[in-house]
Amino acid sequence: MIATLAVLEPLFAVVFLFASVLAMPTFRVKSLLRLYACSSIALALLIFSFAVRDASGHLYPLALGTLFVKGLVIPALLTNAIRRSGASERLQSSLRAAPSLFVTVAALLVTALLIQHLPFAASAASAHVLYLSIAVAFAGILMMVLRRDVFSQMVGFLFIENGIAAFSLATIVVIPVAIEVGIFSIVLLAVSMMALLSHKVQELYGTSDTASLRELTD
Amino acid sequence: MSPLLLTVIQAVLVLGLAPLTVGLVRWFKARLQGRQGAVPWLPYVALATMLRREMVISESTSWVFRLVPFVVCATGVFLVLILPLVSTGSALSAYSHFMLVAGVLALGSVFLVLGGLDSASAFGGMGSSREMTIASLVEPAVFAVFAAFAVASGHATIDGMVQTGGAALLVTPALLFSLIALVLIALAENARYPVDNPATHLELTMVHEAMVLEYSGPYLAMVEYASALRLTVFLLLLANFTVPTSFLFHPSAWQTGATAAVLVGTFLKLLLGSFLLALLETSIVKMRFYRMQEYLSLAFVIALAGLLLTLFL
Amino acid sequence: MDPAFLSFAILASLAGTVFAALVALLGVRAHHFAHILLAFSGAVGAVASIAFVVQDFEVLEIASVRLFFGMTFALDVFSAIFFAIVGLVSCLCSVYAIAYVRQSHEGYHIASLNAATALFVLGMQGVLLSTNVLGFMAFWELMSITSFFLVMADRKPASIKAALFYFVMTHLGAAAILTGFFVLAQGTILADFRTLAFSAQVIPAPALALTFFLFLFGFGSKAGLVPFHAWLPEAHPQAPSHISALMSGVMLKVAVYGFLRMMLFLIPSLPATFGLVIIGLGLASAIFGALYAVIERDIKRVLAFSSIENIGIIFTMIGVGAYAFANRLPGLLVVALLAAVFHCVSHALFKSGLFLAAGAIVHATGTRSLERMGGLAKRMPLLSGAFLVLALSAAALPPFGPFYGEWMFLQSLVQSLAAPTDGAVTGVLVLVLFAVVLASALAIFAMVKLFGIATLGAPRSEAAEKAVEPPASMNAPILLLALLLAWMGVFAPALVSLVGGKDLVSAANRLPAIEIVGIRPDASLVVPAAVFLGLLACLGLVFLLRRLLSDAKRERSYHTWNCGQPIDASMEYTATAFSAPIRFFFRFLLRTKNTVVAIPVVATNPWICRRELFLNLRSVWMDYGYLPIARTCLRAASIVRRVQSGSVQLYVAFIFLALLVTLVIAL
Amino acid sequence: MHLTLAFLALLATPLFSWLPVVPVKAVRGLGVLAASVAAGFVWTTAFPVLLGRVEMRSLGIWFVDPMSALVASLIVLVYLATAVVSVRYLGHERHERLVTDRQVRLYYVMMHLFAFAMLVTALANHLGVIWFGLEATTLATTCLVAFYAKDGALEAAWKYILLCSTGIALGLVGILMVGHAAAVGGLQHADFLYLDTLRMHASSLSPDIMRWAFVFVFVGIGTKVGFVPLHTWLPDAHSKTPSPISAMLSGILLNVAFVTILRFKGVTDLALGGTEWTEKFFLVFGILSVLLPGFILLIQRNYKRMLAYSSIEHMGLLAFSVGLGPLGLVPAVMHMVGHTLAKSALFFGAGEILLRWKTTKLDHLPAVFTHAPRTAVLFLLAILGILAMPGSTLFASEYLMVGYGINTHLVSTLIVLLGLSLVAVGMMRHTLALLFEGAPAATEVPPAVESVREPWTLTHAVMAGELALLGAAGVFFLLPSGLAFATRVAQSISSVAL
Repeated sequence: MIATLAVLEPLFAVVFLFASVLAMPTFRVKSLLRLYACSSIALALLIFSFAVRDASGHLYPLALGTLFVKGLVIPALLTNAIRRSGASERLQSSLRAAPSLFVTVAALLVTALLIQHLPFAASAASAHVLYLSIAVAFAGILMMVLRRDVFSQMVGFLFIENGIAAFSLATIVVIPVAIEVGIFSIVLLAVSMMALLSHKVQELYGTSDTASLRELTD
Repeated sequence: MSPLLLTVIQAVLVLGLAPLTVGLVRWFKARLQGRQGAVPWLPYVALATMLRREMVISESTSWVFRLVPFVVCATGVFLVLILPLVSTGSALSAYSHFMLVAGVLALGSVFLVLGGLDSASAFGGMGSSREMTIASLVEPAVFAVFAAFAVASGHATIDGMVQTGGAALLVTPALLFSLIALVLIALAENARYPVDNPATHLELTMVHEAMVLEYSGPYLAMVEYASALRLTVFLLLLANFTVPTSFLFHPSAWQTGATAAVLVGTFLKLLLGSFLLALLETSIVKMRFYRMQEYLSLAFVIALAGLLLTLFL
Repeated sequence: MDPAFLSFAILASLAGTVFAALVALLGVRAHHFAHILLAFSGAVGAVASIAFVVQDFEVLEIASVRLFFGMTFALDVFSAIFFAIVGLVSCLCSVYAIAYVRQSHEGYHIASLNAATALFVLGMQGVLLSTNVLGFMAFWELMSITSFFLVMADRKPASIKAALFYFVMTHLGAAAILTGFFVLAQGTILADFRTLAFSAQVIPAPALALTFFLFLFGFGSKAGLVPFHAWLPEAHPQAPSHISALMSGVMLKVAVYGFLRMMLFLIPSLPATFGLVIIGLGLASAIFGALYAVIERDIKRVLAFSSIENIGIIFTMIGVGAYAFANRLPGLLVVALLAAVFHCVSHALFKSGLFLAAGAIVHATGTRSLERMGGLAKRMPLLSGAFLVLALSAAALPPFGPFYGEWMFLQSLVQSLAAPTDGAVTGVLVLVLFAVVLASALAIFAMVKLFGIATLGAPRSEAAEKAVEPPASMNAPILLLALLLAWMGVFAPALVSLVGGKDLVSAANRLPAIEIVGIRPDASLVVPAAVFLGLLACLGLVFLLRRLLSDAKRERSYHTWNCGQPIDASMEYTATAFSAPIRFFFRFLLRTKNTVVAIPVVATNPWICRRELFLNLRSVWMDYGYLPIARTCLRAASIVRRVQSGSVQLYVAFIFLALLVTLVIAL
Repeated sequence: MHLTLAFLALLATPLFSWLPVVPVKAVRGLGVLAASVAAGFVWTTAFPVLLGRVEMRSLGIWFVDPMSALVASLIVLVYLATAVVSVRYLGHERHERLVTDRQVRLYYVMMHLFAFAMLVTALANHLGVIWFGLEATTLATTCLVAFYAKDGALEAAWKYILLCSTGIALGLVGILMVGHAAAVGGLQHADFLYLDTLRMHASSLSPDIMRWAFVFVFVGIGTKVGFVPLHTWLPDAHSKTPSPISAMLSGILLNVAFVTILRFKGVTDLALGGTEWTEKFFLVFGILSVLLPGFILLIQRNYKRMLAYSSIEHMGLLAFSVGLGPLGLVPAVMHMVGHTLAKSALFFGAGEILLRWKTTKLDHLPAVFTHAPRTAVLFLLAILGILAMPGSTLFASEYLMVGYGINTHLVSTLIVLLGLSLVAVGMMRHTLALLFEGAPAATEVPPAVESVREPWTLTHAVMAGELALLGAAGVFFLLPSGLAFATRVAQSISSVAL
């Protein structure tokens, strides 16, 4: 079982990365959330394979938690929030599909360059997971900067969260469980709060485009 | 001859001769212009009649109007007492510091201006504004002249300057510039020809006359007498600065007992001064008031030249 | 009086001021008591400091307070003179304020006004007494902020704008002084002036130059030196009159005290060029101040500009002192600084008197513009008499005190012209001589215009017509100040010795005509008392002669001669007309633009038309100095505000850009 | 023991105030009760440590040293003041039917959670718990920012949660890096992220990783503090929340985040063996944070946004003072105390003005002084306090700051002084316009409200209390004992002996 997992681990890593890369050019809400779900699932499996590899007991609940919360609960929560508020399926972005894809790829290259400078690249448990985490986080950032609607900002933030979870996996493999649960619950609460607010913005302003959210200037 | 006696003689002599100087100037001007002209001692008669005439005071004037003639006259008398006109080394000669003299002159002009303003008429206002402009813009030139003399003679009092002044003129020719500047200043201060026309009542040209327009009776007499005093003081001062000490008429000769000579000398200086003034007044025309800036800066530049030359030669 | 009693008196004066501030807060009922208390404490302070100076103790330890890290308040001869000015003027101003504030219809909030006045006086007294940096700065800020609130006491938009302008300048000035202190202290944060003096000896030349310019800006902006003066003619006229008297008369002197304290006691000898800088600024202030005082038409702005002119003369004297010290002319240094302090005292007296008189006139006529005054001498003989004496002293004319201040300075200048120094020094002294003389000549013009247009001739408005003599409690301080100036005229040498020139005043109570060099002073010894009596004697003589020679007592009152055309007040010369020649002669400096609008009376006939002259007295410094700076700040602000554009994407980009830039730079 | 009791009280009250059985009036009373109970407990634990009688007390994951004691007591003080002012503020709003009962309950629940989160962050010893606390404060305050759910409040809340969560996520990355450095450095698994153990074993942490970690933490948590390039959420959030809450936000939340960064600075300095490297950050961001608000305040016609920008400027001053050198911590401590007191008083005053005229724009306000003299005078005194006039704590702190600054970084201190002058001019200009110059087009309040003399409300009492404290602290810090107190607090957080 371990051997198969050892083989599958790079597969999970690749799925985890490409889910976020592909998310950039998709402008339909449902497919965006589906991509997010599979990237979280890939992350969960990755954690599971790490748990098996290092046989550190407390990673298993973490993998399960990620799978359940980030894989299922959050996408469900977001889809019903979007459906209830009646937001349009089509999401706006300041870049069309192809250019945003190229930008993301460029970002990946930059991260590859950045890795050499990282002081602790060598000592990380697995160098490739480190690269993964920073790449996904970077993609999340780009999504927040380039997209012009409320929901994709949130999804961008979620991708950053995934990246950081992977990063914690790469650096300190083990965090006391209580703290881990606390961080997890806070992230969940933050996302639900964002969903609620996006729903209210959609209701009050009628559109989910952030252009309407521009009056607060000096 | 005790210094106190010198001061008394000087006071009596100059106070007495003041109206005569004005008379002489008018007489010489008439003669030069081919007119017969009034007798030189006519001002005495005029002052006497004015003193007895009834005074007409405008309702809009205040107590300042009544105070002005007394202060203007007082400043004239004060100058006569402290300046070395007839003789140097008199009792009060220590107070003839050039800044004090300039200050008292300015005080006299200021009060005359206030008198002009109090009469609440456009003539008084115009005269006062012009007189004040001239009086204040002439100050730098006055300082330059007396600074030059002070540096040349080593004395800050005009009495000291006069004592060494005559000889100094020959030693430092630069003082000639200061002397010319002093002449220009005297013309400006006494409202004589290029600056102001003393004989006219045309509002555009009169400066001094406009201020005294509202005065009548004894007050007018006092103001007229004060301007006569100021003219005499300036003429005698100019003469003392130019006459070289070796000549008999120089006031310092008084100590050598040549009393008669000095008295005659003073009268001759007045005669010569008023003749030269009349000659000047008949030969040139009055300058437009708004060109006064050039006249006053000319006076200042000449005085400054005098000072710088004495300093650096 | 032994030192313990004197220090107790000074402490009592401070405590009285604080108590007056507290009492004033009780409300309108406590108005009289607060002012009487303030007057009393001011008087006690003045008397104690004069007694201290007369007995010429070295230093008087007042109190050492654990606050401000164990700070001592001390009084030495130098600060005692200024403490006396503060005490005297604040005493007179609070007596004046008793009637003035109640009757003024400006709608003051009386309780806060009185409290702020008391705190303002406390701030000034504190600055003079404190000998350590933190105490000096604390009281300096207290003085600035209370005077800021006093300028906007009537809460009108104009006074708020002026107060804000004043706030900007004082805030920058205070920052400059604080920085100057710290650069001088070289490390010790809580130094007192003695340690500052020692550490100043060793600091490098560029740091010394920086401190000098910081102090020059800090104290210069508070005193109203030219490039930093633009706030003064805006702020002083807006304040209530007794406050502008305090500000002009005394606060400017506290700034001069600060500057002198730095120049004399802290900064070691400076090269000659620094003296030239002070002279340059001083002369510019004197001439520009006098020029604007001549052409201004608002009575309090004339006085504000005349303050700038006098401050310019004081700074010129200090500059000449510094320049003389650098060029080894010890005699000129001593007399110049002496003349500066003497002029501070005389300016404090006549300027506060003039502002109080102006306040009374504005209160009576309801307007500040000279164009609508006139005829007040007839209606207010007492006030106009004192006003005349004050105006003549402000013009530095002979019989009164201030003349002798200027006399000492110019006399020493002329004497040192002959000194065998190199050409440049003589050139500078000649330039200073004539610039100061021109400034004081223009000052004479301004003061004559002020007195003449305000009080003489026919009243130009109904309010001036119905003006009536102000109440005795407002007149008394002004009359007292006029008497003081006359006293100064007679006992000038006593004041000179009081001010510190004890060895200079020769035995026979003559004015110091010390032998600087070159010109022998013997013949130029002047006894002011004799001059005063001489003038009075001549006046008496003339009065006697007039009585003797003219028996005509008959007088007939009639209207002014009008060559047939009935004249009224509108035909009288106004302030603008009176100053027209000077405005014309100095137009290249003043840049005043007057536009004449001609409206034809009858449409068909273009020749007969009603002309209106619009004269705007734009201040050169404001147009080319202050407004451009303000505009650039606002333009920068409008550029910077675009950072808050409202788009979330931009904000997120900001965070990551900041992260990336810090990563790149830091690692 | 007291701490756990304080936390229990802070957790229990939200539950009670949410239950419908408790009437709304009681909720407000309950709020004040809870605040005072929590204050009592925290102060009993904090004061002995503050006054130096007890050395540091580490109770498991809580850690009470002088600095955290000072911050905790400031938190609880502002929390108590806000609870009292909220009674008046919400009472008035409820009376005018502006808020529903449900909103009042939500307000109180979130306020207690907000205070609880801040206390956790201030007193926590474990980095994960600190991160948890910071994120909890963001979430609690988001509901409060979106309290009025209309005209911009929603936009402000949405931007607030988005930007702050992203920022704190970066902070988490930094924390993980520190954990990694600890792991590499050979610490036991159990106490990777405990601050005191990290300080003890700092030498074994590899400098390179700690540098990266510090950059991430500085920029991440710096977003919460509001340093300039990261400040964009602050003016919107602080001007849209109900005023008592923005008093807590501006007054104390920014300080809590700043102290968290100071803790990291301590650890990093020990790891790097010198303080210069970290001080460069504080210096650069400090100067930026003083200059930008300086310019914007010149043209800021909304008085609540003006106060928000003034908070950014004061955080910049704090950073600049820390950036001057180890000695710079002493004025920073004084400045923190002064700013908390003055800024919360100002926001309470702004609340009073908002209650009466319902607008924050200067162009629609009549002259406040004529209609509400009490609020105007207290607001003016608070403005003078914040502009460091003599007598306020900020005068003492800015005096010392400039003193250190001149000798170490002359040019940057001059720039900061110019920035301060800009701020002083901008704020004074708009305060005077607010208080004395009524805008011509001012929407007049109905005469009924106009004629009645302004009553002395709870807010005025709280403001007066805070100004008195400000003055007292101002005098205290000028005394030698005050300076010693500030040095002791600064020593506890500094890595170098002061």
